[in-house]
Amino acid sequence: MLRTVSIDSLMPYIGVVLLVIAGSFFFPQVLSAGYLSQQLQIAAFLGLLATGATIVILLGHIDLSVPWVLTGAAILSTALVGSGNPVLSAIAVPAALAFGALIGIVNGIGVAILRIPSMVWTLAVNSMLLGLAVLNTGGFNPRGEASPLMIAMASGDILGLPISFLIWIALSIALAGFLTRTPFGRYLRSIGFNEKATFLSGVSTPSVVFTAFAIAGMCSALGGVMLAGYANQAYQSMGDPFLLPTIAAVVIGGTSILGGRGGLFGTIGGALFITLLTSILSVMQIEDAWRNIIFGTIILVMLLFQTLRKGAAA
Amino acid sequence: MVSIMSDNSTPLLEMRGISKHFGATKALDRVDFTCNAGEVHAVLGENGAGKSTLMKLIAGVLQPTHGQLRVDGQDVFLNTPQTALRHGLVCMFQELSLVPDLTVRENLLLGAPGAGLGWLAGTGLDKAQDVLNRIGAGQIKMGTRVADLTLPQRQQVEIAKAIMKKPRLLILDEATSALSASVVEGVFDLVREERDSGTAILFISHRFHEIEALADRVSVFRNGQRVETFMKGDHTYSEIIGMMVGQKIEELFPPKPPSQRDADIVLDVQNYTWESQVRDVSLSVKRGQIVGLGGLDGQGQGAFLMGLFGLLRKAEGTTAISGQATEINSPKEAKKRDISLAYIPEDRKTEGLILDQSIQENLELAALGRPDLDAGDTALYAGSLDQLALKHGGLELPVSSLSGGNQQKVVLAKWLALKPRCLLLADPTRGIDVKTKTQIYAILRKLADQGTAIILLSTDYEELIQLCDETHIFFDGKVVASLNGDDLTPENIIAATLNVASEPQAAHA
Amino acid sequence: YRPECFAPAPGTSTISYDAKDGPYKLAFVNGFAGNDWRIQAIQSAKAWAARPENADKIDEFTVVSVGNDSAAQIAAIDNFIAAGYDAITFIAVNPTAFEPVIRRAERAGTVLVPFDNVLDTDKVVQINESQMELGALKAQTVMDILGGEADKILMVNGLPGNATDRDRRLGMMSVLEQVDGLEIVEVVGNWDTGTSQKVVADALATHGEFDAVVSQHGSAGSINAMQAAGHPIVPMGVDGENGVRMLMSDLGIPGVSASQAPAMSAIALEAAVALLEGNELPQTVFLPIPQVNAADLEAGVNFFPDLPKSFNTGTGFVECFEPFTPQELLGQSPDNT
Amino acid sequence: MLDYMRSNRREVIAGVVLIALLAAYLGSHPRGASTYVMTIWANQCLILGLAACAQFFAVVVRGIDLSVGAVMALTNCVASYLLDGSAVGIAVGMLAVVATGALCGLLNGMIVVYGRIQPIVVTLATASIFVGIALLLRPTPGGAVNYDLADAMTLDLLGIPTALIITVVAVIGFWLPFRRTGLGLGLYALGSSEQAAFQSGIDTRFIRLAAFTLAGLFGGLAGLFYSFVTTTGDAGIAAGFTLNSIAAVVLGGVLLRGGVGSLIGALAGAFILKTIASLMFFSGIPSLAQPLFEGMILAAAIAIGGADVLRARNKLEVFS
Ligand SMILES: Nc1ncnc2c1ncn2[C@@H]1O[C@H](COP(=O)(O)OP(=O)(O)OP(=O)(O)O)[C@@H](O)[C@H]1O
Ligand SMILES: Nc1ncnc2c1ncn2[C@@H]1O[C@H](COP(=O)(O)OP(=O)(O)OP(=O)(O)O)[C@@H](O)[C@H]1O
Ligand SMILES: [Mg+2]
Ligand SMILES: [Mg+2]
Repeated sequence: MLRTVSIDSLMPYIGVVLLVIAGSFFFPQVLSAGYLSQQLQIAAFLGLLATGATIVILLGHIDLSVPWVLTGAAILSTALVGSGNPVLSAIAVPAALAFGALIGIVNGIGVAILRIPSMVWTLAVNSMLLGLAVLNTGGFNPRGEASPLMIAMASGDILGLPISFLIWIALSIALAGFLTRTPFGRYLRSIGFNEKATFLSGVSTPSVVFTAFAIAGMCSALGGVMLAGYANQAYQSMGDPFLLPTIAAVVIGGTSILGGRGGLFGTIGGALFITLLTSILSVMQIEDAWRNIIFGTIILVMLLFQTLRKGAAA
Repeated sequence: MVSIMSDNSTPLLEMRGISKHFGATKALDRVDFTCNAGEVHAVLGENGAGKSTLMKLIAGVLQPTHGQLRVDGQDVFLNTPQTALRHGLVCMFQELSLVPDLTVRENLLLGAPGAGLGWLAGTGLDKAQDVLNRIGAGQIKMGTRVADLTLPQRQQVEIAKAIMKKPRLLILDEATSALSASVVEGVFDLVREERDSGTAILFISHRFHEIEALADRVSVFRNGQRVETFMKGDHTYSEIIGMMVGQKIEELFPPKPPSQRDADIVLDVQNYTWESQVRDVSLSVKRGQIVGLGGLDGQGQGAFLMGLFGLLRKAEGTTAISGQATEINSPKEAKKRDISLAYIPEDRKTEGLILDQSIQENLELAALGRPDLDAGDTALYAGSLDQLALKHGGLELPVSSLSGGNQQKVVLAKWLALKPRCLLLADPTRGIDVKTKTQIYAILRKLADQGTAIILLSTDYEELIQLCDETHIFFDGKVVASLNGDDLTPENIIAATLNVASEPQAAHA
Repeated sequence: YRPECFAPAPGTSTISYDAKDGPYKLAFVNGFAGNDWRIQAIQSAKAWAARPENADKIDEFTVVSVGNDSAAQIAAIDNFIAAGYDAITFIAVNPTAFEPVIRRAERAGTVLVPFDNVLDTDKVVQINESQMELGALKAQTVMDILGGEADKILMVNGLPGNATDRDRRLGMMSVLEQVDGLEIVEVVGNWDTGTSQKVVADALATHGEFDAVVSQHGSAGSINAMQAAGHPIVPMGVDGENGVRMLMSDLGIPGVSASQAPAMSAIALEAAVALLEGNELPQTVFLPIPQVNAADLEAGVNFFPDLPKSFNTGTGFVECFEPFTPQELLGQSPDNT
Repeated sequence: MLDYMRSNRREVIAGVVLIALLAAYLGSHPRGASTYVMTIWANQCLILGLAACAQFFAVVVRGIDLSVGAVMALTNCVASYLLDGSAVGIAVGMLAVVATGALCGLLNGMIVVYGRIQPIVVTLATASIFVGIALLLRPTPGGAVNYDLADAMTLDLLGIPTALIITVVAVIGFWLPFRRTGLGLGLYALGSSEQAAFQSGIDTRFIRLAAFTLAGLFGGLAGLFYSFVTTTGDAGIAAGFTLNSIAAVVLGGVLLRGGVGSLIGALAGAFILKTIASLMFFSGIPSLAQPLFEGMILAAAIAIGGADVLRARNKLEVFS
């Protein structure tokens, strides 16, 4: 984890602090434990998606299939639980994760074998998943239901800390360890910088790509499961609001969109920042037009800070 | 830009107290340097001596940290290549300035004199064309994508492109590093002509016979400083090397041990064929043997080497490692313990290294995949690094901060960590200075003595003769001559590369 | 043709065309397909077409979804005009983009019937519920329950920039602005359950308790958020999703569940046929708003615990025809067009 | 000819795919290949086509523009104010609309060049800003565009769809000459190898600025034509177009790594994408199955482009 801590990755944390302070001027309650822990809980959903996205972006790719992997996983898990069959409800979460991994592999095949740019291939996969979901809902659609486990994962808390947040952080730490302590992590970054040289060093680059996309898929799926737990239901296109914030969270966290550079520590900050920003803009009842403008501007400012700092360093 | 014959009293280009720092590295340190019209001024120095940096300053690609440049006695500030061009300072860059996805024609037009952002008239193309013809590149079609050209062809285009700009000062930074002897001659004639018409030439090369052939004056650089400047012939070959490396180099090539016939065969390839580029090639390498692959560029030797490393699909023929017939379908398989081949690719910057990562990380990348090795263990590399005397400011620095010679050492060390049974090298000494070369030759020979089998592809026939126990010359995908012992002479090699099999020796190929 | 089905909007004109004899070629041009309401609208339309009394009036019935792109929707409508269809119903992606295509339809003698998201035009018959009224109804109900007195009310809006959202909001405002000293807190739920839950949670955390909540589509999120925050049960005006009504009856939330019914896709077809048969219809039809007061919630009647929560309970309008049974809708296998 | 086909393999493939799809569409259409049908088809194709052109200029310099849709939304809203009234007023209005687009592009370019931030990230942020401004202009859809003008632009001229004429003009009148200018060449050089371009004495900053400005300009044109088709302003149109424009350029054989491809390819890709969608109308595919089919055809079309890597005999070829 520490290896991935850079000044850039600290930027969003500073941003978070500033936001909280600024927000507390308008609403003192922003400083309340209730509000803050709530933000942690909600940030976890975005955070899980961003965690997966970070892995793929480190690889030098991008995954646009997040929204409907998320939705698909949610529909699948709630359907299994809704079936009322104890066995099926027990495997609901694992099944959803498997679904995510599977889609991840499909993404990986297009990218690593057919060499299709991830940006369009994952987009196509996304629209196929949408098609599947529509088709499924159109046919016999079982009564969906979130299992107590899913609800606990999304809304429960341990000593005041939201479980969703704990899951997210635990996963991030685990993955960060995985990225820094295993060859896989090294291969990931190396491919992000220079896939050819990595391949020539005797690395089976396709399998690295598969693994990365599979992990990302599972993260999206987990996000879907927990969102289903949160809303206690699954519904069409519940993932659509998450795509762009996910990417924003990753880059604000200092991960280079070109691949190779960055890490999960920054992404955590990025997800927290984006969540808090949206929340504060929302509770301040700022008109939608201005929310868009402010949101975009703040992101730009953060990024400009990053380059300014580099300029100063160089 | 018409080239005025400036009288020799005021030098065409004058540099005063020039320093260039990259963070900690002092690429150039208070250098004074002048260059007169109508002379070929050779610049010598080992890798990282600062030659290219100096040239990049003249070409306006880099700006000096301190110091002043003068053209015709006038102070100038070359903030961009355009400004340099306006003064007639043209550089033929070492890492070429050709755009891969554009055609040869488009590349020649790019930044050609008078070519602005508007409509491109295509002036000067014919000039470029006859330059190409003269340096034996007539067959290059104007319509081909540069990406589809071989490295030598690109260098030829780059030369044409430079000359097309009617330079007053022409810089050739390792312009000929990949060109075969015959082509080089054509280039030299051209350069001499330019010189005689009053152009100043700055010439960088690591090949002494080229300096010998072309230079009027010579400047030697070491560690970012100009050691000395003198007329060619004022100093002997070994004196110059002494200046370059700051110490004497006794023998460029290590002595060849008598080849032992009975050593067992490590790698044996039979009837290797791929597409139309490699045709029915059979050869084998014994323990402790260094086998050379020669020939003009693109005759199949490069592809053959790739094939051995499992980079070619649908290749025919059989490969046996120490008697074991084996299928090698990927680098991953090739580096497995029971096969343990290593391949040093031709282009270290894009294929051998990950420039943005640290030296350490690059060293580890190959060993990581080997369960029997602990890639993190620095002892794995220490040996070869000492032997190669890697010049670096810390293993955690990006490998890009090394000059090419040192980058090449990293590529070697990275693979030597796997203690490969058979080492495949694709022109490992291109653009590498003498000292580094000797270090590389020494370590290759040592490895051989320790039992490693080595296949060395080289464009430098000195290496094929002095270093290799046996040399196979490729022509049009086939091995047209296999030379060893006394047959291993320049004449035979040149004859074979041009496939004029007049010499009797070539018979038993 | 049942006139009572097509209640005229106040002050609207009437429209009729020369009768054509059937059977007719009908098309339904949907916009975005990826949400439950739209899917159910498609299913309702197909269920309607499948009913025998309608089936024999229909020669062909085609449904397409074109995504959130009015240009694509215009193209689709043009395509069916070109293909000689008699009538085309559609959910307009944009209320003002269809003037030219309406003119082309007139020339070709094709009947257009927009519904749900309708047009700012008086040239064609439009089928919808009064969005103003829908908003007003929710607000009025909660205010009545509160006896007309309230200090602070939470209003969860829909998709910004959408005309329907605008009208519903105005409807709510028309009531709430009458209440003096009332603080209205607005958040944007995007008609999305998850988003609604998030923004309501934030609003509760920062604004404390509310006397009532009025919410557009996605109300389940609002209720979840209030539960999570331990907010006391207060009167609510919510949408008609199955899951919402379940929560309402489980938690005993007072108020009203009123919804835009996907079944109106069938009414639009009904209207199209009526027009083709030469009947005169109001230019703007305001369907009665399917609404259930919390008190009258009854499992299996107006909500269905064994169906998906995202199922929309608005399965029909009694004035027009026997509402569809859920089986009739969900049983619709996707492979009969 | 064969040579041309070999060197422009990608465009050729795209062309063939397009023709096949179009044939299938016209074949399935009860009305067949009539002017009306062709006009409908061409109109919506051209909208995405112009968006794809915008995307192309960003991509060819190794960038990407996630604000294409947003620029369209903004310019569409601007147009809904300016494209009604006197002939002169309308003419000026059209210029203003396109200028707005170009300005957005210039802004993107400046942040990319002087802020040294990755284009994808910059445009992600500016897109949000542009949409915000569009929403300020049109909180809900509205406004009007002069119908006669709209008809003139979206119907046909002597039986030939105006949209197709515009397309041809864009290619022959703009692209083919432009490709032979220093600027045109510079775009490719920059995208293919920035260092080489720089060392060849090209002003890389200017070229990049120009590229993004052109991207914005074509985004503006797309927004303008969208206004002609829908005759109204709507801030909510952004979503669909950005990602589709990327898919379109890739379908058209433009490499996202920059330096390869052409405006013609981008247009072809866009037309392919829209034809796939139109294919659904009379395909007889069950309505709820259509999205899935659409997705699968898209995936297939993309895969065709990628298929030839499987034929690569040298494993290093596929890296780039
Ligand atoms: N852009 C740069 N950033 C950091 N260090 C650099 C840069 N360019 C050159 N150097 C360093 O400056 C020194 C001189 O490099 P230079 O390229 O001039 O050597 P050279 O004489 O050209 O070597 P070669 O003979 O291999 O071409 C080297 O140590 C190199 O690592
Ligand atoms: N931005 C940079 N940062 C760090 N090192 C750099 C940078 N730019 C160039 N270098 C390195 O400094 C050296 C500059 O010397 P040059 O570019 O001449 O390479 P070189 O030693 O000549 O390579 P070769 O031997 O392959 O020709 C190169 O090795 C280059 O990789
Ligand atoms: Mg150099
Ligand atoms: Mg060199």
